[in-house]
Formats: sequence, C-alpha cells, structure tokens
Amino acid sequence: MIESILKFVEANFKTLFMITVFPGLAFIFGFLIFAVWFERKYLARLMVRMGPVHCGKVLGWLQLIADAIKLITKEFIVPRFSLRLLFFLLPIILPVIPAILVVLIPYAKDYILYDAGGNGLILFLALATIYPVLSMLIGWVSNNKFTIIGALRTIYMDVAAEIPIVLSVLGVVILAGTYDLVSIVEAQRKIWFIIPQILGFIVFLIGYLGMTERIPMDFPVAEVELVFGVKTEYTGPLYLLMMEADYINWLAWSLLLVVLYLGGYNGPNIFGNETISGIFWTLIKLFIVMVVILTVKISYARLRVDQAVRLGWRVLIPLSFINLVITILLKYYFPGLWGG
Amino acid sequence: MVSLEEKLKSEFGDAILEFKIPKDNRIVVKVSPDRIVDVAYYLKNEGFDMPISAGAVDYMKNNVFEVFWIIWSSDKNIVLILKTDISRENPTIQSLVEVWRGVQKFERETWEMFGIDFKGHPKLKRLLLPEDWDYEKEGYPLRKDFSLKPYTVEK
Amino acid sequence: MSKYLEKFEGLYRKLPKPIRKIFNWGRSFSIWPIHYVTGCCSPEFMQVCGPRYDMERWGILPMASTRQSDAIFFVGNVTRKMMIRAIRLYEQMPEPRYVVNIGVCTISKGPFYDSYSVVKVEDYLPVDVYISGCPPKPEAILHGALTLRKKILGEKVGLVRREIKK
Amino acid sequence: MGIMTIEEVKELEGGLMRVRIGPQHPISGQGTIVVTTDGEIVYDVEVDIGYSHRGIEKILENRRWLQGIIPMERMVMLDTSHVAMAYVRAIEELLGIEAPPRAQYIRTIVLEMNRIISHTYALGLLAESTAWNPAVFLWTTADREPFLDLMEMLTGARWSYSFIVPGGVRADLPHGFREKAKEAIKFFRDRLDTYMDAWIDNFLFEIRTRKVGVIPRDKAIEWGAAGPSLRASGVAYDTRKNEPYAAYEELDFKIVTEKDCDSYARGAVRVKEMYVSLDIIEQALDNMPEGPVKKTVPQNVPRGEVYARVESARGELGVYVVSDGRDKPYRVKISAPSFRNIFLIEMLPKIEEIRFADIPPIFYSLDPWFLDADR
Repeated sequence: MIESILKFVEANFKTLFMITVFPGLAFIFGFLIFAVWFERKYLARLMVRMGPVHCGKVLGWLQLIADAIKLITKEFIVPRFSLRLLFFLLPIILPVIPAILVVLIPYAKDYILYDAGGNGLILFLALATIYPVLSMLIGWVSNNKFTIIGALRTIYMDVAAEIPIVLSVLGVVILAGTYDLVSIVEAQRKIWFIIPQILGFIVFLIGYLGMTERIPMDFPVAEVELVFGVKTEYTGPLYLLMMEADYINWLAWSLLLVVLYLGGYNGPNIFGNETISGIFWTLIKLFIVMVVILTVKISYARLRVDQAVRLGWRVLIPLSFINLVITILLKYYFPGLWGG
Repeated sequence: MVSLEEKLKSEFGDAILEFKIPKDNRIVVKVSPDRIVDVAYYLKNEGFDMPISAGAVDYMKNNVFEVFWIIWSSDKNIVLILKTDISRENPTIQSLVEVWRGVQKFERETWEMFGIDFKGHPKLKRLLLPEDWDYEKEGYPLRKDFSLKPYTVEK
Repeated sequence: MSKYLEKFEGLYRKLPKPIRKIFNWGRSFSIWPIHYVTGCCSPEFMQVCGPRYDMERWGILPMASTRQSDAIFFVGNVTRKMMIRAIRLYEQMPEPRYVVNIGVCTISKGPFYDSYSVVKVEDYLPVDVYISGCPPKPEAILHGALTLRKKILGEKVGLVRREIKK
Repeated sequence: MGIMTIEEVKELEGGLMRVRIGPQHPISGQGTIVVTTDGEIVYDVEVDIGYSHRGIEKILENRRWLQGIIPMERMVMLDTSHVAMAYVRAIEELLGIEAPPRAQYIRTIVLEMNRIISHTYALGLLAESTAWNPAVFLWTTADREPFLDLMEMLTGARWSYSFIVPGGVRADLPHGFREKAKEAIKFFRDRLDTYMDAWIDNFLFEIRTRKVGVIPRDKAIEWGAAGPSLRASGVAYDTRKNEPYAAYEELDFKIVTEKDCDSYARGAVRVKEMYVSLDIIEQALDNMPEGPVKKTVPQNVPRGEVYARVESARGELGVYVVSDGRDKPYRVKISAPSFRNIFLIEMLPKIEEIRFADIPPIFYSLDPWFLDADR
C-alpha cells in the first residue's frame, strides 16, 4: 500500500509539487499574505504613515496572520432574510475560480500544470467570466440594499470591461498565431508584445482594472457609497474567504498581463537553470505590475458607473478594432519577428 | 433706509408696530401677525432675498412668543430682522415658506422646539428631537416653562 | 444567547491553553472599530488615525461595515436619538465585541451635564474602556486603545462576552 | 443599512428603493441622508439630522455669559474659535465695549488658523469622497498638525480653546510664537502648491466633480446657502468684508469667488481661501500693535437684543442673543452654516439629474458638520 503510494508520488512528483507548492496552494497563500501586507505597508508609506509595525517585531509582517486568526475565530452571522444556503456556499466556491486560473499560467518553458491542449487562453477567459457572475449572486442573496446595488454594478462592470478585454487579446492571438499560452510567451522571445500591441495593452489594462475591481474602475466596491459592495453582509471566516478571492483574482489577472504583454518568463538565464530563472522573471514582473497598480490606486479618482460603461463602449472597443487592423498589417509586413 | 421706513408705513399703516435701525447694516421691523405675509412679499421686492435664520423667543411674562425671521439683501448688504408677536395660548402664524423658500428648515425647527404651528408649511416633521420624545410628558424644550432639572446629572 | 453560540462557546472552552493564547494574540493585534462617529471628539479621533499618531501600527483599522468590525468607539457625546442606532449597530456586530468610551460626555455627560438629550453609554451598553478628556489628547486615546488590547490578551477566550442591558 | 422589510421589497419591485446613508456609513458623519434611487439615478433626497442634538440653545440659558462659551464651542469642534467669536461679539455689542487692538490682531490669527484647520478637513474629505488620491485625506491630516501645535502653544489646547473671551483674549503671544508661525506658514504654502498640482492635474477628479451638483446663483440665494457654497455660486458674500470684526478692517485681502457653481468650484474656493488665510496671518503677525490684550468686563450684561455674525469656515455663523439684564442670557438662537448648507442637497434632485455615485462628492463639497447643524 505505502509502496504504491510512494511509487505514485515518485512518478508524479512534479505534478504533485505543482499542485501543493508552486503554483498551487502554498504559493497562493504565500502571495495572499505578501500582497495584503505589501499593499497596506506600501500605501501607508505613500500616505506618510507607518502601517503595521508592532505585530511581529519586524515591519509588522505577522499582521495578516493576526487578522486571519481573528476573523476565523469570530462569530459568523447569516442574515435572517438572506437565502441561507447560498449565502453560506457561494463565498466558499468563489476563491476556487481564480485559483484555477492561476494554475493555467506557464511559469517557465516546461513548467505548466495544465495547458488545456493548446487552448489555455480561451479556457482562462471563459472561466474568468464566472467570477463576476458569482459575485453578483452573492450580492443578490445577501438581501441588503448596498449589496444589491453592488451586484448591479458588478454586472455593469462586466459589460464595460470584458468585451474590450477579449477584443484586445485577439491582437496578441493574431500575432502569435495560437491560443496556447506557452507559445504566446515563446513568440515574445525577440520583442515583448507591449511594443507592437501598445494600443491593445492600454485597452487590456483598463479592462484588467475593471475585472480586478481596482481604482479607477472599482465602482462595484465603492466604499464611500456602498460600504463594502457585495461583501457588506459577510462576517468572520466568510469575509476572509471573500477577501482571499479578491486577491487571488488579482493575482491571476496580473499573471495573464505578464504572460500576454510583458514577455512572460522570458529573461536572461541568470541561475543557469531555465526553469528557476523563468519562475524568477515571472515573479519579478508580477511584482512590478503590483507596484504600478497600487500607485495608480493612490493617485486617481474612481470613475462613475455611466462614465465607465461609456468608456468601455465608446472608447475602448473602437480602439481595440484599430489595434486589430494595426496587428494584421504588422503580421503581414514583418512576419518573422513574432516567432510564430 | 429712511425711505424704506416711510414706504412701509405708507403701504401698511398701523401694521408696522416698530421700525428701528440699531446700527449700520441692520433694520428691525416689527409687524402685526395678520399682515406678515404681505409685508414679507413687499420686503422681498425691495431686495431682501436671502433667508439667514428664523426662530422664536418665549416672553412668558407678557404671554407672547416673538417669532423672528432674519433676511439678508444681496445687493444692499443689509440684515433685516422681521418680528411679530403671537399669543402663547394659541401659537399659530402664517408660514413664510412661499416667500423665502430657505426658511423652511428654520420654521420646522421652531415648530419642533416651541410648538408654534406654521400654517402653509409643506413639511412639519420632527427634525432634531429623538423619536421617543413625548411632548405631553416632557414639553417643548425651548419654552421657558421647560425645566432641565430632571435631566441633570447629580454630582 | 442563541443555541448555536452556546455550542461554539463550549468548543472554545475545551481548547488547549496554547491555542487559546494564539487566538487571543490574533484578536489583540487586529481590533477593527466601526467607522462611526457620534459626537465632537471625532476630529481628534481622526488625527489619531492619521499620520502622526497612526493607530494602524497596532493593527487598529476603522472598518466601514458593522459586520466586519470588533469594537465600537463612542467618539464624543451620544444622544438619545443616536443611542437607538448604536444599540442596533451593537446587535449587528459579531461576537466578541468591545465598547470604548472616548470623551467625558460618554462617561458622565461632561459639559452637557444638564442636557435633555445626551445620555451616558454605560446605562445601555457594557463598556470596556473609558477614556476621559474633552476631547482627550491623542496620546490618551492611544493609551485607551492599548488598554483594550491588554484586556483582550488577558481575557478568557470565548465567543460570547456579555448580554445587552435592557 | 440592514435587512429589508416586506414593504421595502415591494418598493424595490416598483423599481425604487430607499437607501439610508448614515448614521453609520463611511461618508455620513453624525447625520443621515435618505436617498430614493433605482440603483443609479437619484429621485429624492431627504436629510435626517438631530443625531447629535444636545440642546445647546437651552443649555446656554442655564450658564453665565462666560461659561456659555464652553458648550458653545462643542458645536463645531474643528472651528471652535469662530463660534466663540460670534458669541463674544454679541456680548461685546450688548456691553458696548471693544477689545484692545492687540487682542483684535491675536484674535485674527487664531481665527484664520482655525479656518485653515477646518478647510484642510473639507478638502481631505472631498478627495476621499471620489476616492481621488486617498492619500490626500491623510496628507491633510498630517499638514493640520503644525497648526494644531501652534494653537496648543498659544492657547493650551488642540481643539477647544476658549481663548477668545469678552473684552479680549486670555493670553498674549508666547515667546517664539512668531518664528514658529512663520515656519508653519512657509511649510503649508508648499503643501498647498502640492495640492493645487494634484488637483489641477488629476483629470479623473475633474471628471467626477465638474458639472456635478450645480447650484445656480439665484437658487443659492433663494435657498440660503452659506460660506464657500455661496461664494462658489458667484455671490461675493463674506462677513469679514461686509461687516468687519477683529482686525479684518485694517488688513488687506480679497473675497474668493468662483463662477462654476459645481462641486469642483466649491473645492477650489476652499483651496484659494487657504492662501488668503495664510496671507492674513502673515500680515497680522507683521503689523501687530503693542498694548494690553484684555479688558475687564462686568458680570451682568445690559438688557437688549442683538444679532452678531462672523464668517466661520463653513459660512456665516449668526448668533441672536436676547439679554434681560441678568448674568445669564435670556435666549440664544444660533444660526449655523451647516444647517443652511446641508438642506441644499434636498433641493438638488429637483433641478438636475443626480446619480447615486454623485451623492458623496456633492455632500462633501457642501462640507456639512452635523454637530453644527444639530446644536
């Protein structure tokens, strides 16, 4: 019995390692702890504050653990007039969706958990659509005015951001000639797609801000009018799950941004091992994206719903069509540059 | 400013009970309560267009409430205090909301604190006092016969 | 006390001591007061959350929704009309929950000792920490918050603390 | 906030719901605004205040003239010296005395520092309400501190000074105050330039606040707006000029007005006014006359009635005082600027289209302080 298990582990060591450590559970939890801590600390510094200091002696690095412990040990309340079962179940399902997205991403040339038979991009975009819908459902079952307005706004946001994203991603697909995420990264060996696809990148970035609910496109969770958006009624452990889902979603979309436009794992082979340096470069780029997004968060105002939807339909969609035309011309005149 | 006094007296005669200019930029006019709306309209046409405040004073000895409105004139830069006396037993007065829309909240507050009924006021609804305030038991807070003793903390 | 809470209460009491200590440590470092102002000490409270005094150093972070918060900081005078809402907010908060009085008005009505509208908080809700002053200095508010932290560290871990006084 | 009742669910089926913003809400402060909306468009707004009504007007009838300053100051904690000034002005007018000239200059400095303290708060919250640069709210919190330190040095308290009393001020300027004040002014002018840069450059902030909550000039007068809200609608109304008190008559400054009448203009008026305040403080420090700072005043105030007003940070603050010749006032009616301003939001949905997300910027551009409205 044990021998067979050991044999199984030996044979599938890499897969198991990927599921449990990187990019699986351990990585996701590590990212959560780091991202929330880093956000609080970085924003606090920009606000000329200190942020958490005393928890865990050095730079308040244990702050997130303390928060998690507190939230887990708190009472959780299910409001009387909500749909109780769904109210309880949906937040548990919610973090799973972005977690699946995370494992679709290639971290090095031969380091990908599931490549979806060369259709990774399509699977990613298809699964990512579920997240706002679940989010909307959560707002609806909570049966609170603020969550219901938040739910409506989630749908507005979905309408405003999702279609431009898909259209702008088409440019990348045309250049690389494939839906396979590994091949897309390989196609960026010579030039990162941010240069030929600069229009598409801008459209994608704005859509990305919407899908991850970050300023200036974070109107579904606008705390000045909606308290916490769809999260308003959640307490304790369930609230923790919702927060987690939020950050994992951010991680997944940031990784997609890195893969599509910033050259993915491409970079100098500094460790003498392609896999390790690939992972290294992916994470470095991820970190840079995070810093940029947080800086944007602190320097801009939030768009109103109608303004955001107008931006999506009147500006972003025409822009992405122009981008498509440019892409086709580029592909036609310089076919050799894009690896495919 | 003297001309305003003459104009008012010739227009309304005995209804103007008092006309004072205590200092620069101030006019105090006291009118009888039945002509208050007409005087207000007249003053508005004279350029007194911005309501600043309104309220009442309880003169328990004379058995009257003195209701006052404070109006500013945007082009003349004068503050006008329009006053009138009403009886304490039957405190009703015509509301001036139709003349100056801005006095709505002040009259609402006066209604709440003194129990003065403003006729023609669109929204006499409780504003500042708690929902469980009982006028029968506790009385109107800004009247002089209202005592703070039951609420005072013992030393 | 609901049946559900009683059940959890029993579970918590059975936990070994080190684990309960860890729970207390977590709770003591993440006190999230509600974003709720009742009176005139609020500017001072704002300064305490601001850069110079920065309460977030100890993980004290004002939260927008009652459902995610752990404490009510009564910032200045509480009137009868406000108390009705405050009790409702207290009922909406998940256990364990704490109450802190900031400012002398909340303790003994302070400069409004003869007001017909201001009430004492302790007549309605169980209070954990009293901070006196009108308004208290930022150092005093910080000291109060840290006193609450110490109190949490030393208490028996459980879900239910006290019932609401009627 | 909270659970919906059956009636409210039925209302929702009709397409509308009534959302109570406050008294516990990130933007509400101590008051509540009840918004009738279909989720996006706002059809009706109702203001519900009184959550911090302490009955100050009644309490004042129970206090001696000098004692009255203390509960009075609790009305606007951010702006206490203006409230005290209004009350003191009324008392001095009844007594027929005037404070010595040096006291007038010190009063001016205190009042203008208080205006800056209050305006930074308004600016910070306006920034917060659009989520524009959440840092700005905390920057303003930090930049207020030098002035709070100056106040503590001068009066001994950070917020509630009770410094301006009938017949003058309680104390003369301490040693080293002038130098420290000059330093603070220089520092704050730099910071204001930073705010102006951030303000003008930030196109998203303009998108959110321009043409939002427009109060035309005639409507502002008709409804009785006060202070910056009135001046942003193009009415040059400033009690400091119209009916000067303290040392404003001898100092050189201009009334700030804007033409746009929207939330952005109301914010801009405040920023420009802070520049003016800095200039006034500098002038007052330079031209300060020598002499005593306090006169003795009798305990009893002669019979009479008077309406005294000052220009507080939120607008004109008037006090109508009736004295019957005893040591306590017979009646004090306070006409608070926030009480006038906050009701403007009730009128707005009737003349223009407001969206739910516009409520916070409009609300904070009016700069309400509910304690002041409630009294």
